[in-house]
Amino acid sequence: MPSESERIGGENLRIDDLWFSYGGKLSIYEGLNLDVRPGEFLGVIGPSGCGKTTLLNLLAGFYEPEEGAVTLRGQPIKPEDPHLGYVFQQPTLFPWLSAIENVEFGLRMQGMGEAERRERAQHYFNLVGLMGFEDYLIVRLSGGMQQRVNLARALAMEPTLLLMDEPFGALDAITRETMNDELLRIWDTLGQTVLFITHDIDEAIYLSDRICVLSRPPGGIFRMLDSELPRPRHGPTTRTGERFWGYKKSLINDIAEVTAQRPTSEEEIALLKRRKKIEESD
Amino acid sequence: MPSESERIGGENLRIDDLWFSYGGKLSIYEGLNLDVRPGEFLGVIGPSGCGKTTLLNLLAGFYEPEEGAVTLRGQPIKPEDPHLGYVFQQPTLFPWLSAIENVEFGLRMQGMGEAERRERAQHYFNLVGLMGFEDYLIVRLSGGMQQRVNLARALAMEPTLLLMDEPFGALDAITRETMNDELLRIWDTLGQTVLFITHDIDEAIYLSDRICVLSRPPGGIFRMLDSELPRPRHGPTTRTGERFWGYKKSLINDIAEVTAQRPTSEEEIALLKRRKKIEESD
Amino acid sequence: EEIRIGWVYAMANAPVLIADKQGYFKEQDLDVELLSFTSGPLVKQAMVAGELDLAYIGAPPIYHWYSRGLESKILAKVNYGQAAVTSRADSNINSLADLKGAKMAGVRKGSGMDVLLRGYVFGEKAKLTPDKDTQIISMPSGNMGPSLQSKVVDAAFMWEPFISQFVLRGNTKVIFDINEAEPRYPWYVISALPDTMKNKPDAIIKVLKAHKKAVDFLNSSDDAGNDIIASAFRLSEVTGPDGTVYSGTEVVKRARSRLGWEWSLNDNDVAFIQRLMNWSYDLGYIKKRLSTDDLIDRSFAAKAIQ
Amino acid sequence: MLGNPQAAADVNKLNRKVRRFEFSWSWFSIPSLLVVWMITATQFPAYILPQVWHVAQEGYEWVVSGDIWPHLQGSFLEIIGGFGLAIVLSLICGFVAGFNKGFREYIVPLNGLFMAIPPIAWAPLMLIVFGIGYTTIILVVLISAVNPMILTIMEGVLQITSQEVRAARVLGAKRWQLFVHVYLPASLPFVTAALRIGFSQAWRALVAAEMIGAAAGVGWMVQVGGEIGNARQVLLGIVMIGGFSYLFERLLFRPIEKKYEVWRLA
Amino acid sequence: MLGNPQAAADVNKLNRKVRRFEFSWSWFSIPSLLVVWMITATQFPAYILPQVWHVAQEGYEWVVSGDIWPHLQGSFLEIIGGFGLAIVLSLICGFVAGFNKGFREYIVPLNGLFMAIPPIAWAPLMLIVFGIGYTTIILVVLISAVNPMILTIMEGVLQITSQEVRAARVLGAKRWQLFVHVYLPASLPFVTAALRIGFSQAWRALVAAEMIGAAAGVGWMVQVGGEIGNARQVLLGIVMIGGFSYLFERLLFRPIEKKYEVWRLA
Ligand SMILES: Nc1ncnc2c1ncn2[C@@H]1O[C@H](COP(=O)(O)OP(=O)(O)OP(=O)(O)O)[C@@H](O)[C@H]1O
Ligand SMILES: Nc1ncnc2c1ncn2[C@@H]1O[C@H](COP(=O)(O)OP(=O)(O)OP(=O)(O)O)[C@@H](O)[C@H]1O
Ligand SMILES: [Mg+2]
Ligand SMILES: [Mg+2]
Repeated sequence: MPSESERIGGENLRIDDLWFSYGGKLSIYEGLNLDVRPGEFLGVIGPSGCGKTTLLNLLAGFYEPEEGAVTLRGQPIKPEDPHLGYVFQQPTLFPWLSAIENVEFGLRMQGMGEAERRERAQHYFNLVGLMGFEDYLIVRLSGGMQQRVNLARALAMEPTLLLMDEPFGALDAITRETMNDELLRIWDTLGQTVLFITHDIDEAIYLSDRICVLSRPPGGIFRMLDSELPRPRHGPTTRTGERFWGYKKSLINDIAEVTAQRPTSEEEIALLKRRKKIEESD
Repeated sequence: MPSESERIGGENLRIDDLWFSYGGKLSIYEGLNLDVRPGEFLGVIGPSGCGKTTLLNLLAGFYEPEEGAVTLRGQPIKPEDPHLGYVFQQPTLFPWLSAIENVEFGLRMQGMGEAERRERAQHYFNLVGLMGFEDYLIVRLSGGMQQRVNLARALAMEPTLLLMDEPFGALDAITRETMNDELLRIWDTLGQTVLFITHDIDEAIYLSDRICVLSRPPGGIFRMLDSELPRPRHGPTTRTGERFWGYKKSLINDIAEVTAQRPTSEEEIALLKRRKKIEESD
Repeated sequence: EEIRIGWVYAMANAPVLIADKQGYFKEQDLDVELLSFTSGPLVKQAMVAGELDLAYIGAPPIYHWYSRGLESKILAKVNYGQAAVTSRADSNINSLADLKGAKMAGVRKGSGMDVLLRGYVFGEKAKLTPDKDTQIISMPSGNMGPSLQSKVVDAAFMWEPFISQFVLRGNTKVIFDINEAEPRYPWYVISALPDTMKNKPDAIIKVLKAHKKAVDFLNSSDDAGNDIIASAFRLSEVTGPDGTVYSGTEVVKRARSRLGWEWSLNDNDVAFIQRLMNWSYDLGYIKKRLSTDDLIDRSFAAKAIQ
Repeated sequence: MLGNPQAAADVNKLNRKVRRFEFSWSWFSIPSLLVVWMITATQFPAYILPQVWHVAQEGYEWVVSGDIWPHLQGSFLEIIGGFGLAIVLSLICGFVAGFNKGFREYIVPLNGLFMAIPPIAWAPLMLIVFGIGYTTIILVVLISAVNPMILTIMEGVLQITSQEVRAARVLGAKRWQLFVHVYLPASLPFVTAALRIGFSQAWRALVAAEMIGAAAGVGWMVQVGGEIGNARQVLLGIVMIGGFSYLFERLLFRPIEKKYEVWRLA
Repeated sequence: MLGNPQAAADVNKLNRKVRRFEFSWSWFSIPSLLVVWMITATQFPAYILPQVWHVAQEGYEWVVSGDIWPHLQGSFLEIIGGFGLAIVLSLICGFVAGFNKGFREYIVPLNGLFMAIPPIAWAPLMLIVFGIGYTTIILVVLISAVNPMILTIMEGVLQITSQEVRAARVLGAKRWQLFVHVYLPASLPFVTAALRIGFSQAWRALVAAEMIGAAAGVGWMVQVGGEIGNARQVLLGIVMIGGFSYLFERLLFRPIEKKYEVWRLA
């Protein structure tokens, strides 16, 4: 159960002049800068394949930047950091554990006692609306249910930096809204720093303090939108306000613009040159 | 390339008094009836875990109904049926094949010649916006890109019955809209019968002739909504019309209602009785 | 005194068992550890490893290894006889000459019995060229009887007590008993490493004394020690063609018609060993000629009877 | 969705209970083998392939005379020692080879070579270095069993997706915990296959190894029985090996298999 | 995103080409073994462990005299026959066991038992039923190799997710196509492991089998060498077995491995 009495607070996350490519082949970032404030809720949107998941993997320390640095409280990040939580885009549940055991996993790794961790896990399990499915095998859960277990597993750790990669993509509209509000409630209580990838522009606006629009690789940040929607937010009111519509329109335009991006002819020439070089060195 | 000159037409799909449960444990359908007209575009929505994927698996012949029948043109369906296409909820690409080879897979199984199938595969590959990624390994594609390969693989078969399980869930808004329009264009040309599961109510309304709202198991169909939106549909116009809004509101209400469903106390009693029975027979 | 003796697990080596079971080693104040092996080469390997002081072993492995550098010596004789060529009772192979064109079961190429078969039986007696006039197929001795019966082979080079077992079953006959042609030819001998001879000469003499006593015991009558042998080698009953059941002890008794025990190496024995070495050389199993003068040391045996 | 949180869990458990008494085709494995044996035996003389009851009788005699115990005990200790070491070593090498490309590349060719070398070739060296006895035998057993085990475990580890590992790492699993809570359960099917293969190889090697001066043991019984043509003794030995296999299958391999059968075949 | 559709493809291909010349730790496997051998050999008398060059010299003599060819040829044909049959049989049984629970339950205990039975126990029966020669030898080889192969392939098949199979079925793959285009590629890593294990077991069984009635062969060389205390000949045989292993590793196992290495380790 979250220690609701105290705000555990969020982390300061910095990305400085980050360069990254997959095996030198496909350059994803060429000099990305980003400063996430402690306790900030940052939405990230961008076209499919633009490098959102890659960014989170860099932030979690799964990939090493080729140049530049990613730091949490001034330190490089390691995946094992107890302050880190990550909801993966693809469900990565452990099939040999039951649904609730999956949620308990991280707590068990911390050495938390059985009764305590069961209680905490159950809390988050119920929160994602899965009460009654505790003992289900993972393969017997529907896609959306798996995604919710995935979510509960990360939340149960009560991390101060929460990376979320399309966590609600497979949920129906109502469950999704409920999850949104639950997430905001938890965030309000604990005050973590959240990076939230989504394809749902409404969702991004509804949740975030700032929204980062990524362009096609290796473009980096296309636009950073500061939201001035008041908090606490409330479904019907927030979503229908004038400002909300303004943001939405502007973001739809942004996305349309970055989706339409194609490599310029100069870029194509550079690519051909590079190709030639490899051929010659062969 | 689709043989755009002729409409291949759709199939008549019937579900009669369908009963299904997972190992007698969790009853999903108790007497479902559904008649899908040839060439109809049927949207399916419902809360997470309500049995949408189960329904498609029954339609594809992966599961046997416990009672009742699922028939295509009056015949039971087999997964191998060449008229059947299925876009799975979880990406099920073959990691040992390149992206384009995955799209070619079905055509290869049909014994289509190499040049012809490459041409056809390339057509659908481009359609989903992946040009340039033909030779990529599956693991090197982003989540959304995998989903698009998945889609192209099913479309390339040009099936007359197309089952789609949240095919656009991992796509950004713009790509998703493009895909929607492409899908409608193909459907318009070939005239298949389409069953389309989605969590996006807008999408369901935009695409479908009828929208089926499923309730929590074992409820079956909660409501069947006949859409009278004119065709051909066109993004900005269709989505802003008065009728569209009416449908949307009504569906949101439906979803909210079914999501709120809980087993009645009678149902709980029945469950306890059943449990008792198993205990006694033990 | 502690001494470790390795022996090839064969009926012909019975004296070592008798000496142990009858307490002759103990009488000599020897603390003997007996280790049995299924083949001579294994005994030799154990000797190389310094795990054995003495060995009851056939002569060929001794000089095979001698030629490669392991200089153990032959001290005394253990037995004579045991090997014979057999064929199916109903076959028309009745003499060595009939082996021409036949298929014959033999033992592992290069083993001691193989030297005897190729060198003596084929080379000297039958005057046939093995692998040309006769096809020799090597197999574990346990497979020979079955192969003979199922006509996989026409003849077999076997030894006791298997010969007696199969003869008693009524479907096998002996066509050439080496002990008849070459009476009392030596087979198993006692061998020691130079180290043992230098460091434990007294123990060796005591072992030889016990050995002599065991041989004498076995020779005291036709039945002496037969049941000890039968049970030590777990010889099972044999059923004859007429349904008679022969006990293991009976089998041993029959076997002793082609096999006997002796402890001293006489000049005939030395000459036979020399012939064995020559055959081995001719067969290419050793690369240089050896002389029994280097290999045989009868001085310990002489001291044992003083 | 089930309203009662306990309901689904209970039904689940009950279901599992019922399954325990489920019919299994494995019940027929051994009986059918015995039937085949009995039928085949009618076609051959008893000194080549004795009947089941002859072997049973032979076994009875060995038991009554008490001769069997030193053999059983000897082999049992040797198998426990050799196979036990092989388990530890193959887990270490298999997992390291799974993680480390360099080590994998280095070890695979050696692995294939060592697997192919018959125990007879090791014997002299072992004998010299370790003398006659327990150590030499368990080493020969170890060498035979460990190589196929390493290979199988390695493939099992390689099959684990990096996503599962990432998920565990981000949940705070340290190296050792990763091993125990992710790599081990995920590769359990292959570890079990490795155990099965290794156990059998261990027995086979034992038959050869007990030739080196042991003069006792089930393997010795088989080898000597074969050498002197005592078919009953050979088959008694084989039956005993079969008994051991059955015991381990029931007490070790099957229980492990049960652990993953549910989630894997679901 | 790359605008030029060819570009990504080409870069990809180039990348693969470059990789072919990549450094590999497997280069050190054999040399390091030779070094260990040479060092060890200095500690032992030559009639137990001769030096590398002595064995090389022995090999040279065998080659010059031409004596080696019948042995090589004999063993090669036997391995090809026995191992070839084992491949076919283990693919069939392994896959059927993977698909069919009943068959799996039935076969696994038998499998473990047959793996544990040493070839010497088969020999007399085989000899009587199939006589002396090629058939008996390849059967003994087959029995030894096939069992661990079945088990490994079976586990590989079980590890294939039903989702992949469903996807292929719905794309119209018939039974046979499913096998060729899904089951086989998906289980390739385990098929390769099975091939490696089976090949080595085949050699080991061959050394034993060539004692039953063969008058030639590498296994025969090893056994006879042991019999007459010719350690050089024994080691020459082992080296030849190693050579065959290396050949198969390079020409068969490695190339198959390359096929799945890319996608699996990605
Ligand atoms: N293989 C299975 N064995 C047992 N129960 C299952 C299995 N697959 C699904 N279920 C159960 O059946 C119910 C319906 O699952 P299904 O996958 O059809 O849901 P869905 O409507 O597709 O949900 P989602 O939108 O989350 O994908 C769920 O309660 C789930 O737990
Ligand atoms: N392991 C990898 N190796 C090589 N290239 C990769 C790898 N993973 C991703 N890529 C490439 O990097 C680019 C960005 O991928 P990423 O997964 O970060 O996209 P994304 O923004 O998360 O997209 P989506 O919204 O579809 O999930 C894509 O072009 C993809 O092909
Ligand atoms: Mg992504
Ligand atoms: Mg679903």
